[in-house]
Amino acid sequence: MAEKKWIPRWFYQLASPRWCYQITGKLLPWFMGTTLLLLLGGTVWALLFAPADYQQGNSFRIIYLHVPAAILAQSAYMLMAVAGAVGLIWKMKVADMVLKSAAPIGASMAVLALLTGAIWGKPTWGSWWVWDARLTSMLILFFLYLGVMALNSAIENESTAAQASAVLALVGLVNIPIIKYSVEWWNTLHQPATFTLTEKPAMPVEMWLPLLVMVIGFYCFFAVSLMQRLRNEIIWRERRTGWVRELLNKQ
Amino acid sequence: MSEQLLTVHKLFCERDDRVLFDQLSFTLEAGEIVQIEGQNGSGKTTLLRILSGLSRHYEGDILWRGEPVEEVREQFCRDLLYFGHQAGVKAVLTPEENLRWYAALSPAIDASTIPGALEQVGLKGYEDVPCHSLSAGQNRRVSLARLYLSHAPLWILDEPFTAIDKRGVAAKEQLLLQHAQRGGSVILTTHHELGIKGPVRKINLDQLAGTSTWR
Amino acid sequence: MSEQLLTVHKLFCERDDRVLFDQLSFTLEAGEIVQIEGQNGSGKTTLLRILSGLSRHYEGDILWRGEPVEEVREQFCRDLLYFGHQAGVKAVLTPEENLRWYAALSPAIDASTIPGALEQVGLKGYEDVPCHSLSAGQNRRVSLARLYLSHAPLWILDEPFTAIDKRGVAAKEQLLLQHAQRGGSVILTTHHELGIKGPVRKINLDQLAGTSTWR
Amino acid sequence: MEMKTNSGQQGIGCLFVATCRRECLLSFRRKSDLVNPLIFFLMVATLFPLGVSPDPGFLAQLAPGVVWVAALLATLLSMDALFRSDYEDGSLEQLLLSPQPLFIVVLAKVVTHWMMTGLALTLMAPLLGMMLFLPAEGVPGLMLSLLLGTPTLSLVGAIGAALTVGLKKGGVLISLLVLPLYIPVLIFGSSAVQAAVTGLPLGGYLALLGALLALALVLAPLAISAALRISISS
Amino acid sequence: MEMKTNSGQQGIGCLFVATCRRECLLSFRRKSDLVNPLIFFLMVATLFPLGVSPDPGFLAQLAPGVVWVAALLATLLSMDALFRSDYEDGSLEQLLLSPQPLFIVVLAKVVTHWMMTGLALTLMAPLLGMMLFLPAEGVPGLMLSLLLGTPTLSLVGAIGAALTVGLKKGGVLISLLVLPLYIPVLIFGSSAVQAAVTGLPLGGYLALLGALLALALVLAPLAISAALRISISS
Amino acid sequence: MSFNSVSEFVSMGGHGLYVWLSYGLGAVILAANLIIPRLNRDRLLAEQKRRLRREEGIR
Ligand code: HEM
Ligand SMILES: Nc1ncnc2c1ncn2[C@@H]1O[C@H](COP(=O)(O)OP(=O)(O)OP(=O)(O)O)[C@@H](O)[C@H]1O
Ligand SMILES: Nc1ncnc2c1ncn2[C@@H]1O[C@H](COP(=O)(O)OP(=O)(O)OP(=O)(O)O)[C@@H](O)[C@H]1O
Ligand SMILES: [Mg+2]
Ligand SMILES: [Mg+2]
Repeated sequence: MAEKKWIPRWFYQLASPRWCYQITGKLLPWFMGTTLLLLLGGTVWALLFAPADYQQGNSFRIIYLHVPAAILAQSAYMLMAVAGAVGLIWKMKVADMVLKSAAPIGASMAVLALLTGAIWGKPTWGSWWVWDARLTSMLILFFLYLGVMALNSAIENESTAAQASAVLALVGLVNIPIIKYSVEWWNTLHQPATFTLTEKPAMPVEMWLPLLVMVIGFYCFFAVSLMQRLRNEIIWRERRTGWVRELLNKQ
Repeated sequence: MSEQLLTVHKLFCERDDRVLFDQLSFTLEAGEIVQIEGQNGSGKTTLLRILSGLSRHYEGDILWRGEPVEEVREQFCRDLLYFGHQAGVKAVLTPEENLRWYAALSPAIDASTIPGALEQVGLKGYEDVPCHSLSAGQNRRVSLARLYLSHAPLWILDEPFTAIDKRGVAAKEQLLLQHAQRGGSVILTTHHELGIKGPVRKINLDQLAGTSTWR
Repeated sequence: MSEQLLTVHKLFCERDDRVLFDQLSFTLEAGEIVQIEGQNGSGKTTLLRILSGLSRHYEGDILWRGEPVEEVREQFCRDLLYFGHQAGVKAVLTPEENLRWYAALSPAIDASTIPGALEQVGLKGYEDVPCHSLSAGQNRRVSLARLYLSHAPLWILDEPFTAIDKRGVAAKEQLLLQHAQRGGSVILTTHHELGIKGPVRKINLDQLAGTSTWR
Repeated sequence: MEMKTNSGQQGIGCLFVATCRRECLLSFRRKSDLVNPLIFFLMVATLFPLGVSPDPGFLAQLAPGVVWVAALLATLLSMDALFRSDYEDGSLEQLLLSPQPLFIVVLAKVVTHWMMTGLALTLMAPLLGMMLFLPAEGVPGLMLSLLLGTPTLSLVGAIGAALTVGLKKGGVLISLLVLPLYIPVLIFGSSAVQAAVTGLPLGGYLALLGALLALALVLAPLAISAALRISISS
Repeated sequence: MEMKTNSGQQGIGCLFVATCRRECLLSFRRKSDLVNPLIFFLMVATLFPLGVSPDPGFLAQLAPGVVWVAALLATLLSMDALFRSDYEDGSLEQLLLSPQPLFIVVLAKVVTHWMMTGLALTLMAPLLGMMLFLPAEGVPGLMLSLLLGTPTLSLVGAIGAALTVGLKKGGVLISLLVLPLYIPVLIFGSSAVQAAVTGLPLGGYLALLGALLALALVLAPLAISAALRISISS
Repeated sequence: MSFNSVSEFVSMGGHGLYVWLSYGLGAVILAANLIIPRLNRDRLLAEQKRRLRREEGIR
């Protein structure tokens, strides 16, 4: 194998499940702490201190769950697809495991976004569900997650399962912008984005600051959950190697 | 002529929790016939699928004419004839149509030799019968006709004699011997006692397993 | 004891335009082993499917213990063990689950003997592995375990030794012999040379064909 | 030869239970099989608003028909697999050669199939109704009509599956055979829901669906058994 | 060993044609395969008036969506068989071991599949439109959109088929994998028909469908080939 | 602090049901995502230890 000089060292280290297991073991407590801090603080802020919306009243507080969940659901898919590509191209085992671990978290975030959105829709739009662009594309994203998970669980052999779901995740990734735009042209009713790179948020600071806290908290939560699942996956897939045996014996 | 065709170096494979073979190394030279032996479940099919490139679940190196098989995949496929547990015969097509498509897949095969090959395997008169109304053995024979068509030097055959009657087996053994004498080489598995009058090297997988739970 | 179990009288069958057998008559007595011989495509499978009642495309009479088999179908099924080209093994179930369902189908089988039967066919340790991760021969063995479970007097076996290794074949031949000695009888086809130390009657279908185009 | 004969009534009950157990196992072994008809159902319900119009008022009018057509297609789609794998791996031959009555096994297979598709669809129908803006009054009618109608779909579909199992590719042919027989169920079922939505009495439709079910329950197992014997003896 | 090498460009063209010929033969050999997607298409169109409402005005509004949904489901239904029989009888292994480029064979298979389903559906669409009272102005739009959209459906569906071919029962899983990917085609397709009916310009939608097709045509064969290799190596 | 009393906080200006339902669901889903991997880990480790012991026993 020709050594590719331009790829940094940590990339190769990442490829080693053992290194990955150890480093995540060190990072996990820190992330856990940050997550709890941010989420608890953010929730208190959101529920108690953030001002009510002048139109929607207190139902507006749902945004502090809804938007982070929606954002995370999309990011998790992206991560999953990238991991899939890395796994396919460099045959990196850890990437396969990341893909498998990220899917259920992303799917649960999609569910949370859908549920909170539906609950929010009842007081605001008067019905639990409307066929709006954002909602529809979130629903489809959820289906994509389900597809990846179903394929992953339907294939017995682990590395085959990982490769197959990587292909599916990549195909889905190509399709996500297409879905997004098609659905948006088809029908739009939903709020436009709050955070954009080019414009200042339209919300007052007291409103979007807690939102920012929650979003970061959700990302940290994602990291924690992902690392936990990843570590399980590593132990399972490497269960026959010496270092896992040692690890098991030590405990 | 003893050109080294296939070199297998420290091959390792495990399925579920069982090591099927470990440190398996051998070379296949032109003109050789190698029989892979082993009990049911000892990993013969797995080995042949790995050698042919269908399965990637292994560790170790496989070289084709001295080069890693991954890198010369196309040339390797050109030089290979693989015959698996499943015969690859379409039930609604006739024997002739089946072989015709097979000829299109392998550019080296001349389609005009198909009727001759069918006659060789005893299917003359059945050229136009859809394969689902052929017997089990006749279906296998359709696929075995590929042996008569092929110019590939390496034949990998997984239990080619299944369901074939005694006369058919003798003819096929004769063919393998001819192929070896022309400088081709064969890797095969079979539970038959081979009646080939010539040197057949045997590789026994039962002894190669690592921590097998098979008794 | 020479009770007449199965009586076949002037059986005639044709597929497409070929007569497979004509005027085929024989009787099977308790304790007998009959091997149906013939080239590929001579009609062995067809005959066995007719005898077992799966196929109705025949003319002639088949009697079971002296009565037309159509009329005593249920009793006949109770007395029959049929093993076809397809093993009847569900790929997603484990060997044990497969056999358990088979036991439910045949009221005479005692489900508690299943682990023993699996051990007999060399599948101990594989009870919990889904059959799709077993090798070809192991899959056949799952189905062959039925031979160890069954109390049926008549066994109809179509190439039971396909994909089974030599040790397995020897064990199965032993089992057939035992079955015959206990008063059961066996009709089987195989392209193996049978190594049974006992009287095996052979019926050759090649000579029975009418206007065959098979050469 | 010794021969235990613990058959009779008890043996038959055992066989029914054993077959149900096996079919459930087959489905549970690959979890995806279990949820898939549901997801298909959900997706058809998603496609409609996307393809036709997202307007709630319009969709509400469509809803009874769409839910029923989706249930019908979901059943139809899953029908082909009912006997095919048994045919291909030789289990069906063993089944036909069993001394036990064939229709028991067949009935057990159909019942399990129904529990995995029809019953599950019935339980999911309220969610679908919501997605399609079906008025809340329609939901009990929808569920009742599905509960009475889907078993008939499974039973009738199984006849088609049994008839086509010997063919090399029955996947689409089965829909050709079965859809005409499904039409009465579709009509009564969707009418029942429409009646429920508009507040009319729906007892008549439900009675009709029940009668169809009773008829299918009596006749279908026999027809299926006969069809299987014919298919296998080709 | 002697070795003829008449490969290269000409060999590839030969292979494409030979594969198309074989696939056509496979379909024609059992004539039912050929007409089945069409009949399915027809039946979905029949079920709708029965299940929903026979009112012409209402149906006309439904028509674009229903035709498109029917086309989508008909394609989906026939998709699973694309590689399955090749997998089961071992032809797929031979295919993967051929020295010829895999994507040629794959493309040939998909093209033939499309001709048997998508193209046939397109040609039948006017009849369907008539049955659902689609205004005559909508018909050219319907046919054009189907002509541009159905190949994409076949190509994308083939990815799903390739991914699930190694599974014991992929029949329903494939719909789960593929339907989300079908949605843009459905939206653009039915919007194009709706635009045609209302007299709006539909060039934009058709351009989008064309762009999707181009994208699928470039990427899908690669994805399919990769998926096949993965599925077979399990 | 945008609420003056606990009851006001609970009722959320009439939208209490929606808000609390959302936050309840959110808590459940987040907690599940953190706890399930934990439980899986315990199960996995126990299982693998048992396997190791079994294999050692065989040897
Ligand atoms: C099931 C129903 C709903 C779903 C699936 C859903 C989905 C989404 C998605 C995907 C985002 C984008 C997050 C991002 O990437 O920035 C979002 C943001 C948002 N949603 Fe919803 N939504 C739903 C219902 C609602 C309702 C009923 C409201 C309130 C009227 C609402 C208000 C918002 C707001 C204000 C944002 C923030 C926009 C932003 O910052 O990007 N959503 N929603
Ligand atoms: N379904 C069918 N339709 C028409 N003809 C058939 C069918 N099945 C088999 N045949 C014909 O019947 C003949 C006998 O087939 P059969 O399967 O009985 O042979 P066999 O003796 O079992 O051969 P083998 O040793 O290969 O298993 C064959 O020549 C075949 O062409
Ligand atoms: N798909 C699979 N997944 C997991 N394990 C498998 C799979 N296929 C085979 N195995 C295991 O690998 C072992 C070897 O199987 P293989 O098919 O190579 O045996 P074989 O030597 O060809 O046997 P046979 O003589 O029966 O054909 C078997 O014990 C089986 O349990
Ligand atoms: Mg083998
Ligand atoms: Mg035979």
